[in-house]
Amino acid sequence: MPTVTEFFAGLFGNRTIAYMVTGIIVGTILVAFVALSAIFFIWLERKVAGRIQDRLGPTRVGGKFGWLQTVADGLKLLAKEDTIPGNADHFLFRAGPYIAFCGSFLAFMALPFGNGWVAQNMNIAVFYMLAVMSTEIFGIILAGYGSGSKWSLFGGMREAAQMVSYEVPMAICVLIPVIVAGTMNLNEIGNKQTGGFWNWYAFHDPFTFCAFWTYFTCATASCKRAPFDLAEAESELVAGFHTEYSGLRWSFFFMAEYASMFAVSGIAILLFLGGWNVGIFPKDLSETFLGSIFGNVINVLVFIVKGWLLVFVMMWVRWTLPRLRIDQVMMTCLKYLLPMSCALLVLVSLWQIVMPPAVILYLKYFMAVISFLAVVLVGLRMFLTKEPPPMAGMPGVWNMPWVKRPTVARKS
Amino acid sequence: MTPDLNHYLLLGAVLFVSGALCMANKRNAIGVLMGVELVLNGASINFIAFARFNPIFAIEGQIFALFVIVLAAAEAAIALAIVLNFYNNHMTVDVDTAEELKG
Amino acid sequence: MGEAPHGGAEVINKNSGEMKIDQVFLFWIIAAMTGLSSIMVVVTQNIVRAATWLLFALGGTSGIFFLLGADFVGATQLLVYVGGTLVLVVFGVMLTAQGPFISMKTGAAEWGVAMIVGILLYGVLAISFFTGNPLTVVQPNQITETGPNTSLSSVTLGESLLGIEQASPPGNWTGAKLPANESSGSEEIKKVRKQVSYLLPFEIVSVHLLVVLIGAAYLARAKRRRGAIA
Amino acid sequence: MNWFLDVQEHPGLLYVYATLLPLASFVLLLLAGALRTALRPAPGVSGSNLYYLLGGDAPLRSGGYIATAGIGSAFVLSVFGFILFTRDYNAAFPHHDAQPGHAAVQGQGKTAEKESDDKADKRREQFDGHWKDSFDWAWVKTGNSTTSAKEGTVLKLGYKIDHLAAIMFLMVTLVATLIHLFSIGYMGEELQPEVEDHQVHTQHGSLRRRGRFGRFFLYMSLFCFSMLNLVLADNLFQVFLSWELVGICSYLLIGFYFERRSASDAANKAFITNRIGDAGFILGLIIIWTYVGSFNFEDIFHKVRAGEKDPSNTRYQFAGQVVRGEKVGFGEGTEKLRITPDGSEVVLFPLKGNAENIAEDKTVPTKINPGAGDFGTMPYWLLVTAGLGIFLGCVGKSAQFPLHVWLPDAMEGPTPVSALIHAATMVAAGVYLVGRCFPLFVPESRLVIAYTGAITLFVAATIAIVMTDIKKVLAYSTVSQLGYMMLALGVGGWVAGLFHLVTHAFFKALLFLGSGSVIYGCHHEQDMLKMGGLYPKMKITALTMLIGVLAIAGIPTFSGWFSKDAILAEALGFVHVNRQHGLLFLLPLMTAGITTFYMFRMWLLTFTGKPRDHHVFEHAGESPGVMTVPLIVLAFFSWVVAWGSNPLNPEKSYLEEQIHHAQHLSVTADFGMVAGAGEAAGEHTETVEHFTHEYHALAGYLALGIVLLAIIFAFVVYWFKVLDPAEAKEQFPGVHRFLWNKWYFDELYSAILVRPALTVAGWARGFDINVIDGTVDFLGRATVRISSWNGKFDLGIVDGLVNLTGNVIFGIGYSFRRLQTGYLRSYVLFLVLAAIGFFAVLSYFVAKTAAS
Repeated sequence: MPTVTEFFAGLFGNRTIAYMVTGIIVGTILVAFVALSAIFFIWLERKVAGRIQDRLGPTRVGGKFGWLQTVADGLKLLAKEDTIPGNADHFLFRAGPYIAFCGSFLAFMALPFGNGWVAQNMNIAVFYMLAVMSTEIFGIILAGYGSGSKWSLFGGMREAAQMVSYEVPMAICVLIPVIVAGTMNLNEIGNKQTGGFWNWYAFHDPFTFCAFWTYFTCATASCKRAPFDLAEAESELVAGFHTEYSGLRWSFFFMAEYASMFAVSGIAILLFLGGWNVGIFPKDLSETFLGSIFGNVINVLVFIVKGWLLVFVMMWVRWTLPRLRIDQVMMTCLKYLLPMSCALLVLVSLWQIVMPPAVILYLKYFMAVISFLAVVLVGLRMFLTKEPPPMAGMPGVWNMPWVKRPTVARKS
Repeated sequence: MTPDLNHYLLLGAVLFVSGALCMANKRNAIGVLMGVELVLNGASINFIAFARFNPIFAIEGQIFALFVIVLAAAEAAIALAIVLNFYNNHMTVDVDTAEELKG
Repeated sequence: MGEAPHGGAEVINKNSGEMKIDQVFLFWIIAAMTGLSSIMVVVTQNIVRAATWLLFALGGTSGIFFLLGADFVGATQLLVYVGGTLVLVVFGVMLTAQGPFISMKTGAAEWGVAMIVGILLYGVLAISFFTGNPLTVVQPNQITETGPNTSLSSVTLGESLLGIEQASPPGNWTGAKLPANESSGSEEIKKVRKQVSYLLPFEIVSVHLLVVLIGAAYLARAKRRRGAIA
Repeated sequence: MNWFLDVQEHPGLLYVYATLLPLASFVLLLLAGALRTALRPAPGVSGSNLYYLLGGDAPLRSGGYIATAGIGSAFVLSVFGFILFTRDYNAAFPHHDAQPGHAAVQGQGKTAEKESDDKADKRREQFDGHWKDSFDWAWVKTGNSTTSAKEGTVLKLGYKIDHLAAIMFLMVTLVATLIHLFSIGYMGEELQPEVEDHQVHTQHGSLRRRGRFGRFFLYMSLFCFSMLNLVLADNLFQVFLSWELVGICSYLLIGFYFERRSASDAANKAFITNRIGDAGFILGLIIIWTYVGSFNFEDIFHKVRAGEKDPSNTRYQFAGQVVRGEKVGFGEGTEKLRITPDGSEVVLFPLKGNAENIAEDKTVPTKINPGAGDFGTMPYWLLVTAGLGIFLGCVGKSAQFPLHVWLPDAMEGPTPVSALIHAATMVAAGVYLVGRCFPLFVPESRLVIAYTGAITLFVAATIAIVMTDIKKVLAYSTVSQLGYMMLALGVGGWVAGLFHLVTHAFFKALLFLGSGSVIYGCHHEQDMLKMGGLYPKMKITALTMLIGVLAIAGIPTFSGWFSKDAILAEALGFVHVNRQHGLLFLLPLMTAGITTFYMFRMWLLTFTGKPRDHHVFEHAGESPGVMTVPLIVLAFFSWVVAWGSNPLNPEKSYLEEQIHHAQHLSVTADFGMVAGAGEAAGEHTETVEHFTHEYHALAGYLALGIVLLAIIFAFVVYWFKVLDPAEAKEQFPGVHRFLWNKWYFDELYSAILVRPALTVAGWARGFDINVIDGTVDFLGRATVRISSWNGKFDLGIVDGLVNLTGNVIFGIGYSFRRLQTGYLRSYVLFLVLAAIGFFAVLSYFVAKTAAS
């Protein structure tokens, strides 16, 4: 399959222009995806938060489910006055959001959405993504410092300390599937998990299984999502590093946050959860009768759905768990996650060397099936429960039709 | 103009000279540290450029650049520790206050 | 470059003849950004702004690395420098700042002297580049496109760091013998190449890093300030 | 150490132990005394417990017990040693028992003789191993022989036991033990914390000092050790060491009351006089060391005397002397005697007579056989000199004329010291050494010895007549008796002289201790003229002293009778052969009478008659048992010590027999000597020995007659008072004054020695003050002047140059100092500049190289 660049090179007859056009097109697609994702995520977050908090969330804007709520918010933000505090360092204040967003966005450059559908296929894609996402910290710090506000500064410093710390176990957890796969090329890693879902690296052995949860915890923290959102702890620091921001600059931070959420989720999916593979077909869809393009379109859809699922899990966690104290955050990282990840790294290497192939094979099946059954059981338990939740019947509650609405016994 | 080795070297020289001037001109100790980083980066650019433009150094160049990065990280850590001590002792990070060796 | 490179007239890259990349555009953008940023680091008086410019300079450097096909080094540069060292530097700034946006001015005379010296130094370096460059053996038009298939594999890099000889491309500085079946490169390169193994330096650097970090932690530990704050 | 303890293999070590025991007690007392002194608190302050344990302010009596125990143990060891030694000797030399006193057995078959010789050699070897040993003590580095312990370059310590040493050990330890015992009583008042010395007057009255009981016994122990070591020694060097130790001990003990001017003077006198003698001794030592290369007695004797068994040794009369050697041709018309102890040759100088027989140029001694025995060549005159030198030492030590002057003054010491010095130790040392070194004395030397003894005995005896101090009488009697011994040795009566030494030790110790008892009883009154009639007051003392007097007078059955008769017989035998030396018999014969007279005079004056000083008499009393018991023991020994199988036969003395064995063992055997010196006259067939035996009875009768006359005379004068000594004094004032002033010896020495010495010293002092001091002062002033110039030069020019250099460098440094701004940034700038310079230079040279 010729690459897009070659296609344009043939079209224009000039490689330089072909490169530029390719870059513009790919960049536009990615930016659009990130922005639209952000819009969707903000809406989703509101809805999830509402449901988890027994509310309805946005309901009105755009008709059903309030699906235009985020667009309306965006319009409001665009129209808002771009204020800069007098005490601020203007240059830094302005640069902060862009740097943060750039850091998140650049990560998408190496993220394959489908088999071979990647902006830049790199040997070290996963490493590159980690590296690029780490630059996001700097934007946060600059925002915190440049605002000239002590709340912002506190938030920035907390963010810096937290992210620098959590990057270490996260990187080590990333190394675990990389060791299993033998490459850092995300495209190859995804290709290696083709076939049944028992081929996903999360089920490869107990350590990758543990590494998945460890990685997801670290990823949550590095996206400064609750319960690790110390940087913007509103009960303590007003709004943390973006206290002084408003308007579009503020929205850039949120775009960066949601972008990085999807990015780390994408990494998790590619490394642990089979990437764009559905998990039930023996071959990659792009290599089947569907053809490379159509198959890949399905792959991309599968990938995005998977990513959204993980982002949904992050939201679910956010609105479920209370926020930790900063010392607890650091302790969790340095005293538990870091040693754990190191141990996993060593053990997974030993597993590769020591274990007989039969054990590796059958344990894979076993774990995959058990996990699948667990998910199925939880789902059934969730949807098939006969007992209504305590709040059932209250207004606005998502009604499951097969659950009998209880009659509220009134004392007469 | 197609960039050849000398262009990369000149870019490295820019970084190097900037770093040296940064060391010479910044009164802030951390500024001096930044100068050091710039100097090291200039050297790294040279290494990588040599690695690219001379197959004999294909591996060495990259590995030396890696070493430079690692050592720079170590240097930054220790230098910051020194700066903190300096600050503890002088209540400032102005390197001009450290003139005990003045002749 | 006016003269032909010394000694390597027939040296041919393994990948030469394949797809070539026209790097001019990207090179000039990134080089300009890097150079300007580094100059701005010098010029800026505010230390945090200088750090920001430094960020751009370092990021630009990593871009140069990517451009030169050193993906791994570039990513490392980003991860270690931008994500680690620079944050550390800013930490340092904030831990030692006495007030907001502190700046320490440098005298005009010093600026003048430094400028002269800097220009001199740059001149000397430039002259030394152009007066003779025996190290260039690959012409720019022989540089291949970067990408997963053409750039130096990080696996190769890691294996040479681990000292796996069969996987290591030969080098000429470590003295290991070239295996007889090694077929990469021309005969002339084979003559001068020898195998490399960087396991020991790798270990030394690792231990050095550990020692330095412990030492830094010891040096920077909290202790009572000497003398009362006047 | 095993060697040291192996008494079974080396029974001679018993004597070594006996020697070391007094040394041990000396060390013990020294340490205890030092400790006590160190712990002594300041007045009014209480001292440590240890201080009071050591006696506190008052000396402990146990010091005396320790010393007495030491020397007493030594006596016990000596007894055992003597028994073992005689048994061993009788086993080793069986046929000498049959004919004691004969050096060699003649007249047996040749084969038998050879066999017995072999056996005798073996036995002799074994015997020597038992009783003789030595070990290296110090190497004297001669020439380049530093590595090997070559014979002749090593000083050895060793012991050699023969009968003489064994008997001396018995005598010395017994007498010393008794004297120690006596001293515990006699020195009792030294036990007080404070002793008042009435003879020393200070401005605060009599001197008051601490008691010195321990110190006294300290000195005594060292004294005994020195004497025993002297007897023990098998070499001259060890003898010399002990000799000097004895000297210093006598010095310390004579000067025991050193606060008294007289005592310290006496000590000095004794010491200085002995120096004169020791000078001669050292001279002798030097000669012997130079020419013999060994101090071992046997080595010396072997080398200066030919072996008895050497067939080449025949006796020759040569130049008026008898020598042994082989006559060999010595050029035309002359002859040379070769004495071949080691194949070396000795050229004897003609001392008198046929000097014309030897060419002048041949008289120079030449070393003929350099090699192993290259010390064998000794000119005869050096042999004479060495002998006389050693004898001079003995003269000093044994107080012989003309160095006898110190002994009477030595009476200033405590009386037990006098007893010890006079009887057993110091003066005996001289005689003992003469006996020990007898083979060194050639006939000329012996003649000198004999005449010295004769003069001494006569002079001393005459002085003793007029002395009134009881101790001085005894002192001169000692001198006189020592003269007898020397005389005996000089005339060849080796056995007789040493025999007399032993017997004399007993009765002289008895007499001195007796006099000490008298003095103690009379509260330190020593003048006989103030005594008298003391017999009822102190019967034991009087009777024991009477035994001593009888013994010294030579009354039959008393020990002195045996020995004095032997001496007189020897003298008579010698005189019979050498008629020209008649005085050598007449003087001792007369003196025997004089001795008897003054000894009886002493006893009668002291114990009989009426008390002349009632004060003294009333306070007089018998001494305590600790003093009388030694007297009784000594009296017993003074009587019976010389008895043999028949106490009435003076030639049958067991003691004399034993000394005879010693003569065979140590003096005559293998050294080419026989006892009698009468051969000097060339009488080969009629030896002095022969005459000695022949005239023994005659001499005895003569002596006895004179002694009896003297006793009668003494009784006539001092008992019946027929003659008044005061009248005699008035009748012969000159004689009396002459004798009273001790023949003016002290005055003579003062005139010819002391005064010239003082005068010369005065001149020297003047020279010192005027010339030497003046020169030194001048040099000093000149130096100061030059130094001041030098100082100016130093300050002005040298320092100026140095300062200039320093200032210049300082200036340069000061100007360069500004480059060190201390600013980190400027250093960086300099660094960059240096890099630029470096690159510039480098590129210049690169371009130049490329261009060429």
